[in-house]
Amino acid sequence: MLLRHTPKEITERKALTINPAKTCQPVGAMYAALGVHGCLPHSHGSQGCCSYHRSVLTRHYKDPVMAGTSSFTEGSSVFGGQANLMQAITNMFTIYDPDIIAIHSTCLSETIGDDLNQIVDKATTDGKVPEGKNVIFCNTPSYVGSHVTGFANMCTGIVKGLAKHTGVAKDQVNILPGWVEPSDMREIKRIAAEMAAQIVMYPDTSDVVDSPQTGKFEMYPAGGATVEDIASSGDSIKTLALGAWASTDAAKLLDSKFKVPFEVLDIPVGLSATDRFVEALSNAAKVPVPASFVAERGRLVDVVSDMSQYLYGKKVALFGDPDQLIPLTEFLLDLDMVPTHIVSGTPGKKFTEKIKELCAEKAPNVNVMNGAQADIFQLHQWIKNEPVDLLMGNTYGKYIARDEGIPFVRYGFPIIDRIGHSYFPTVGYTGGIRLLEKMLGAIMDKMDATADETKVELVM
Amino acid sequence: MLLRHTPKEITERKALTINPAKTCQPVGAMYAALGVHGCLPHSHGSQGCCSYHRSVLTRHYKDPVMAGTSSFTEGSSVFGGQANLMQAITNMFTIYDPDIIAIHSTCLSETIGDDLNQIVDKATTDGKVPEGKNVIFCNTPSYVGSHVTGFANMCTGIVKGLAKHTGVAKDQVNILPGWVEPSDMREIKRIAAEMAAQIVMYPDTSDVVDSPQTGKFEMYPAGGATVEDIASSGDSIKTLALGAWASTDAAKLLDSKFKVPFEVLDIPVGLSATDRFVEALSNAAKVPVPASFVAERGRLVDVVSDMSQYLYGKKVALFGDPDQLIPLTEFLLDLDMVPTHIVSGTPGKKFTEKIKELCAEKAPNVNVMNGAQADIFQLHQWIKNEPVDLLMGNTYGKYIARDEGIPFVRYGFPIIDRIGHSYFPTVGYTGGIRLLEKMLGAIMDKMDATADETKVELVM
Amino acid sequence: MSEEMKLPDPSTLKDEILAKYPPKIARKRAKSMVINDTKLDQEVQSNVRTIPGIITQRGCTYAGCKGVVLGPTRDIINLVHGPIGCSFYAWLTRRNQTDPGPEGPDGENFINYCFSTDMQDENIVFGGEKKLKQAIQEAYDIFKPKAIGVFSTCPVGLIGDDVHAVSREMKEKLGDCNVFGFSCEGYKGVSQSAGHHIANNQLFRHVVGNDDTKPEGKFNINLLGEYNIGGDGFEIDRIFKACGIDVICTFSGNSTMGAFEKSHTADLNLVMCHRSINYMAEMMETKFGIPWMKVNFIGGDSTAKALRKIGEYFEDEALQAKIEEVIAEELPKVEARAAEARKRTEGKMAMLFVGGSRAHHYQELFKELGMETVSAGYEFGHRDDYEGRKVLPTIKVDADSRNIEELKIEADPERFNPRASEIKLETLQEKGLEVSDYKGMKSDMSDNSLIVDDITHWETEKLIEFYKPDIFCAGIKEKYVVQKSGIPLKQLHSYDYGGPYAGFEGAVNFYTDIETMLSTTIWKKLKAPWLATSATDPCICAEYVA
Amino acid sequence: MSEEMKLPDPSTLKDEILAKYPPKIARKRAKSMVINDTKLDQEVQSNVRTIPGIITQRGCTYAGCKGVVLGPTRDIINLVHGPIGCSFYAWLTRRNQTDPGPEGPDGENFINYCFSTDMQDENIVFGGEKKLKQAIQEAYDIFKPKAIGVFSTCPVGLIGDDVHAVSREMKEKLGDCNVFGFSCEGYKGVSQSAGHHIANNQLFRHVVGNDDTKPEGKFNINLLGEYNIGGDGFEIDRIFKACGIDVICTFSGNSTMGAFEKSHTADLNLVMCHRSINYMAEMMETKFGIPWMKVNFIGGDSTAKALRKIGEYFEDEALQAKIEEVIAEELPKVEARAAEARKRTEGKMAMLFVGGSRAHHYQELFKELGMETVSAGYEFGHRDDYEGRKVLPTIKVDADSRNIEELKIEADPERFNPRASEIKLETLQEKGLEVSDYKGMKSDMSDNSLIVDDITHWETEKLIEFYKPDIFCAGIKEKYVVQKSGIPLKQLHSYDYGGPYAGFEGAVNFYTDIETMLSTTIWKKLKAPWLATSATDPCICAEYVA
Repeated sequence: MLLRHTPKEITERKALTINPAKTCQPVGAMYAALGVHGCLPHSHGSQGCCSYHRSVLTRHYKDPVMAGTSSFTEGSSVFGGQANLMQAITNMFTIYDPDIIAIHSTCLSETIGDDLNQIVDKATTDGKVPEGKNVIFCNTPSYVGSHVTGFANMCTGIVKGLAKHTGVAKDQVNILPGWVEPSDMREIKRIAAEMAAQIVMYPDTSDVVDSPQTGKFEMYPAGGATVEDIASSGDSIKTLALGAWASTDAAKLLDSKFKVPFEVLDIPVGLSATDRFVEALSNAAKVPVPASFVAERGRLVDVVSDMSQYLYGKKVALFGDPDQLIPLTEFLLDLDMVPTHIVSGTPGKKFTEKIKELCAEKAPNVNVMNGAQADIFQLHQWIKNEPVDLLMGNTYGKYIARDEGIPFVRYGFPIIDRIGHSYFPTVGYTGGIRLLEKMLGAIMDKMDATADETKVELVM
Repeated sequence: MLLRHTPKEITERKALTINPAKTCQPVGAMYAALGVHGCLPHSHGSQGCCSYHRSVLTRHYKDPVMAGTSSFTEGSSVFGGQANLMQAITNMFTIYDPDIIAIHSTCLSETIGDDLNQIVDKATTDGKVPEGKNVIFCNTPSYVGSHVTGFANMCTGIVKGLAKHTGVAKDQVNILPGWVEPSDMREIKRIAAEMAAQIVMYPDTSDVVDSPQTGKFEMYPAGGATVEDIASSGDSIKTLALGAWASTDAAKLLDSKFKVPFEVLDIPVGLSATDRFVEALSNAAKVPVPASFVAERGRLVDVVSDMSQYLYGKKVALFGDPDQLIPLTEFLLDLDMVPTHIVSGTPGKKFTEKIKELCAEKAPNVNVMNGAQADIFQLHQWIKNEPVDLLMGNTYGKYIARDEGIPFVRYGFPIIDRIGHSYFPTVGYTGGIRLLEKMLGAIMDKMDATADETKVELVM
Repeated sequence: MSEEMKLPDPSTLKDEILAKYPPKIARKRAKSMVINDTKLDQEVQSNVRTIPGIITQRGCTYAGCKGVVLGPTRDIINLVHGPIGCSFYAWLTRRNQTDPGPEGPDGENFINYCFSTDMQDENIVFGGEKKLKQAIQEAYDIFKPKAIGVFSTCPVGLIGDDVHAVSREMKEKLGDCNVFGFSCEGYKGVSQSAGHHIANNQLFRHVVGNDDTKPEGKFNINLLGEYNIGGDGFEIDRIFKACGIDVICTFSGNSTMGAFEKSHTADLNLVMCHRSINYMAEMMETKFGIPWMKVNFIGGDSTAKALRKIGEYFEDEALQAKIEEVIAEELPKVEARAAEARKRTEGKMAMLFVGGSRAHHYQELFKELGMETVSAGYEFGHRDDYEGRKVLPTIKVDADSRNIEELKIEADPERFNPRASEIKLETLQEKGLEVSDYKGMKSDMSDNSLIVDDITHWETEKLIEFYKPDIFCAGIKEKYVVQKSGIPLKQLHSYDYGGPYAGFEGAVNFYTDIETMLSTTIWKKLKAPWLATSATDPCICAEYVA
Repeated sequence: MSEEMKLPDPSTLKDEILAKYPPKIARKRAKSMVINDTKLDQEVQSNVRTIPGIITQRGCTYAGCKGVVLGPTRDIINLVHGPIGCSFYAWLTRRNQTDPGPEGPDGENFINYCFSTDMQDENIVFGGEKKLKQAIQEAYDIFKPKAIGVFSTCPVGLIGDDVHAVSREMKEKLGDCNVFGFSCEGYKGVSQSAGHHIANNQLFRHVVGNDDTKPEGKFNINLLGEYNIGGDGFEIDRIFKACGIDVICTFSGNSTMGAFEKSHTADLNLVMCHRSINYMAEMMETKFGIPWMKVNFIGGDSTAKALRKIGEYFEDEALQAKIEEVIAEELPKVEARAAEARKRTEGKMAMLFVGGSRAHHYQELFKELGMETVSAGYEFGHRDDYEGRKVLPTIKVDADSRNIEELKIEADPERFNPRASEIKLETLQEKGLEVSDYKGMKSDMSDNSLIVDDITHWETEKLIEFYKPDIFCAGIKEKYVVQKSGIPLKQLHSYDYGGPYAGFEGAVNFYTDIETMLSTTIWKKLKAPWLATSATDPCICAEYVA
């Protein structure tokens, strides 16, 4: 057993996190910053943070992830990181010529109290920011929230630093997609285009972290929301904020600063959440839902109805981020599967409330936990006490899956031992079919592999 | 062992086929006919043929497959099936109101010598074909060729029955997609649309056998090439015939009948075949290749270069249809994998020649066989003698995969124990990524499951 | 629909259906659509030719012979003589489970294999006997099977290949392999049914009675017409074993050549699927004196009833006590599950169009779920399957049936041994046991229910429109057609890859599966929500062309 | 490039690189980029602060301490005191393989687990010691480990949590668990290197010497600076075993607390990664009298050489004969594989920018493949790693290094026991054995090769542009950056999930993997074919906006 020391008996923990279901803020901020065209993320802290964040994002995307660091030393930690950051800004603009530098803080710079606002102001005043270039920033103390919080904070930082208001309303809808894959962002754009809905979406990491291999490295790949687009978002008619954890704050800021009203929606994972997204976009952009969407939706519904027998009543354990887990749980319930154990390391009271509300009728005994000590160790113990038919989560889930012989679908962040997530969306109706294909495949692969010879089936 | 009686020792067989890698013509004709809008396929023979063909297509697509049968009795077999067919035509137009009836023959009607041409003529003369309706047909003797032949014959039947020539050239390219999935046909249309290439494609089973679940059964779903489009193909500037086995004859007929020149290409599976298709379409339609295709292609190339270490040198056994196996073999070679055993039940000398030519440099010892007795039993024996790292083929491959512990990717027809093939293309650059995802997933799943605990890896 | 509730009169439905047909077709179809009146002897036209072009569920004679009857036998090589398709399509598609059991994992099992002579045009032109012989030889050389069955497909009959002569020759040549043929060309008869008959004949002629070894058990039976789909036969075997009843041979679920050969040593034949196997029961009675009795192991109560019938037949108190013990042990669990499931199934409507027995048997299970069967019919049944064997004498033998060989069976001069006296059998019959009898489906159906034989697609659509049933039972070809109409379809050939549904555990499985299907959320979400909102809202509902 | 061929002079490249930098940066970077002249003693500026914003490969002190040195030990709970990220990122990402071996599948192995105090803002404000204590207690209660290591992360140092005091307290409280802390905050030092030093110190202080049990073997060694990435250590262990050499402890691949505790009983320390572990070698020499010797098991010849050195050290004929026997058995196979691979690798160019030893060691393997290393540098090396330990006295201790504790070690009054006389060691040194010495990378590199310490992304781009190397060796952050330029990159931290690369079998693996990378077809197909055709063709090449 790979996790041979995990006991079935559950004891309460108050201080020790084992096998976390989250990581820290800055990596989320770095990922969000990559969704702006020509942007070089910058980690204001020790080198290790930047190195770790670049590594995990690289492993997840198998693509270059460029970022600078303030390279704190013990000296900077005592005297503050202003000098380091000023030097970093100069060096990055000089050497790497980004359009934008997007700075996020770390637990180190937060603990010593570096004031990013003031430092960036000073850099601008001191002429360290070339004409037409931008430096944006956000605070991402690692000891608050999770990687999702960091993503949300950088989204807010983007709004704060780049969104503008001309007073002339633009007939477009802002979409804050939340922390989803580049494939998902591409799919959201396709959906909007198919609806002829004018949108501005940011962050947008498509064509950035799924960049083509052409034999030429591009420091700033073709993708990412442009400064112009982001600027115009202050003039939009509405903001659709996908994912309460990732996108609410930025949407609120667009509202408070520019009076762009907003609606917070689930990330469109699965049937019902996609239905709501499509309707919301139709309403917000004042465009009809095209007939083709009846067909797209109908294909998902078709697969669900055809495959229901393999899904009905199957128990599922999930871990990941709230914005994903909520619509995914709803999707599982639409499939008549039974969400059984759900864990998210990301805090936020609303999470367990929402999950319990969703599961009230069909899975009232769901185990759900989030925040501190809501970790995969806990999930594994729950599974030992009540086994499941399917496990969904990031790559770390495979240790549990192997030990317990559970079919496993990789979903979430990070996925560092398979490919596909960056190329094939799980949002939208087609994304729902992909999720179904994966879930069914995992369940049926186990059946095929373990069935008694007498019971091996040709057809399914 | 599920196939416990398959001996390692290979003895030559001249008469017995065991576990075939093909089926008979009519099912291909039925599938092709479904790719015409408003068309009701009709099987001129015993009820069993129609029932079997509908069943296997239904299992493969998990969607309605409607077709009529001439319901031969012993009497019809003695006196000929004309009366049955005449009655069937009347009944089908009366009861089911198709725009088109597409008749294919069977070994039964072929053996007794029913002349479809004459019967259809008579039906028309006798006024059994309502105004504005069409009856098309083709001969599909089950004892010649394979299901692929039947598909090709119905393609020719479509041209013969529906293509017209007005004398006014149309600035469009015909695409005969070959026997591919509805997802693939959809993808070919997307590629053409993205290139702004005007095309007419048939058959086109997208939106027919992947039809939406809306609570309302449609006897004739939204998809399928329309009679008008097919008619116009006689005025096109060029025909791109994808898949030599499936599409050459129809293309030739368009040439000989209407002087539409043609080019036979591989089905665009994998990098090189897609490159050729994109270039050929660009040339034929006189449109540039859009920049977006550099990115699409580059994403496939990127995955290949990133994942090469897991693929290089891996031995693969394949079975299926020539039109698929040829570009797939080329793709495997592009991936530095080693096509090791290749079997197709479909006859045609060019197949082994082409495979050997492709493999000459990198896999000179490839075992390849097609036609009679080229069956999965043979493939399995080869595998017992030279094991492989991956098996690709239709659902029947899973018996070998389980017995021998080989990672298995479902590819081809029929796939009756999994979903996905009708929704996610394997053609084009993105289809290449899907194939890679599947192959890597299968190989890595085995690694994850069977690695010594000491060697289980988090990252891959 | 509660039991008291009357079914609606489907006369208008029938009229509407027929109105669409050309007059001649309408006249013919009218006779196959019967509005049930249990007080009347109504004729249900069946086992007649399918009308060309009407879109039928039916398959062919080959399918009935090779696919249904011989398919489940594990230690015979079923070699299909014909073009590749016939063998290909019958390859593993019927879920006949088999368990080499005592023979262990290396026991003979050819079910996962597909054998064909893959006839090519030259074989059609010049004849295929030579190739067939060679194929038999190759099969023998590689696999050394005990038996090889040769199945004729359409062109074989036409070109005149004599599979029987070839089989005889090869049997002689090989010496230790029982080679025999089936003239089961697809065009014979009007449905799979002819194939069952042909299979019965050849099994009886070439196999049954080949081994006179006396059985060791006390209560020796054969189970006829049970094909072990989804493990049905395993469950019934489990129950028999619990009761102390020995099964000599099942025709043909999980069967072996050895069991067929000894089957004439049994004391009683139990017939499950009357349609497919009654020939065998009759022939065994005539030749060996084994009585047969119709039973049904589909449904908890039916299973109990069938067991009690066996007990009554053997008139053995210990056996009867044991049977009661088993029933007492098993039935309450079944009933409890039914009671639980009924919360969701009670009053729902079912339709069954399938097979030659299942459309009847499965009504039992629906009854146990409190569900009403509003319409049903067979795919390849005969009048006796609807109306009971009492109508057998009145059935006219048409050209299609006349072509199917009827074996002339006489009592075996040495081995005929009547297992029960005439009087005993009559007594049993009086007690209500269906000895040598089958009462058919019709009498078990409600008044006003609609019986439709060999239903067409058009009729299916109209029935769904009229009844809006909660569940529809048919096969794979119908599954997605019906489901696209928003009605869940239960496959009763393959069980949708579930099962077993026979016996006690099977009933529990079925209850649960039906309960599941009726509770599946997606059926409530078929419509895109934006289509459900007001059409006057300019933002939605409008058709938009990209 | 054949060995006789001169490398191009990269002066213009260096100038171009520096020209882009602000003057102050240019001056500083110039000192870290040295065009090698083997005849000269050139200073390679290293172990200095990374310039903010230059995009570095480097990580932090915590990574060096927890990730590198302590990570591979299976039976200690490594508890990271800090916000969640630090522990999360170091969770299973270094491929330290471990085999509970004799302890069987249930042997202690916490490597697959990740432990953290997951500090929250209130812990930052009010201090985290209480939470840390509680976490230690919880870890102990659940897992009952022999040892718990506590690692400080950046904020811990700043808020003043005393992990050492907490560890002492908890060690006392728990009684049977060795709890000790590491002040390895990420901001300390200038790279991972400081973390190695801190890890060495605390292991030496709290673990080494705790168990005086005498070893049973004859030739007892420790292997220092081998981390069992991809199973390197397993392969080296295999070779040692074949030679009859006993490994008391490896620092720290596949290690256990028990092995560390006994490591002072060895007779010789062999140092693989000089950078990360030389502190331990020196401290053990000073305190216990164990001499150390630099060895390299990367490369077939190097492995043979390393074994012979051990033989020479022990001066035992039987051992030397056994070693020769092993080499004779293994080396020819390695050489044969190299010869075969050279057909595709000969004359190709490599670059290595990685680690503190690997950039040096792996040049051996490339040499064996006939490949030239045109440029190389360390990520966190010191001058001695480039120039040899001879420069140690001349290295100025700057502020960053001064902050890293230097343990004051003295000979152990009871256990100090010089394993070899001064004279013997000198003799060995004269024979060319690197006893207590390391000559560094520079002297093994060709003239005109370019040495770059702590290479920046900009420099990487320019180097690739200038040299167009055939293979580039670095880490995961660099992998896809370099590959996007069309140059395959071999990860020398994780081996791209291959390996082992050490020892004889490792060399074979490496040859094959490099041969594979250089033969991979896709590198020839990077360009879309339509871009390769004439731009004047109107049908292709034109940019088209959809």
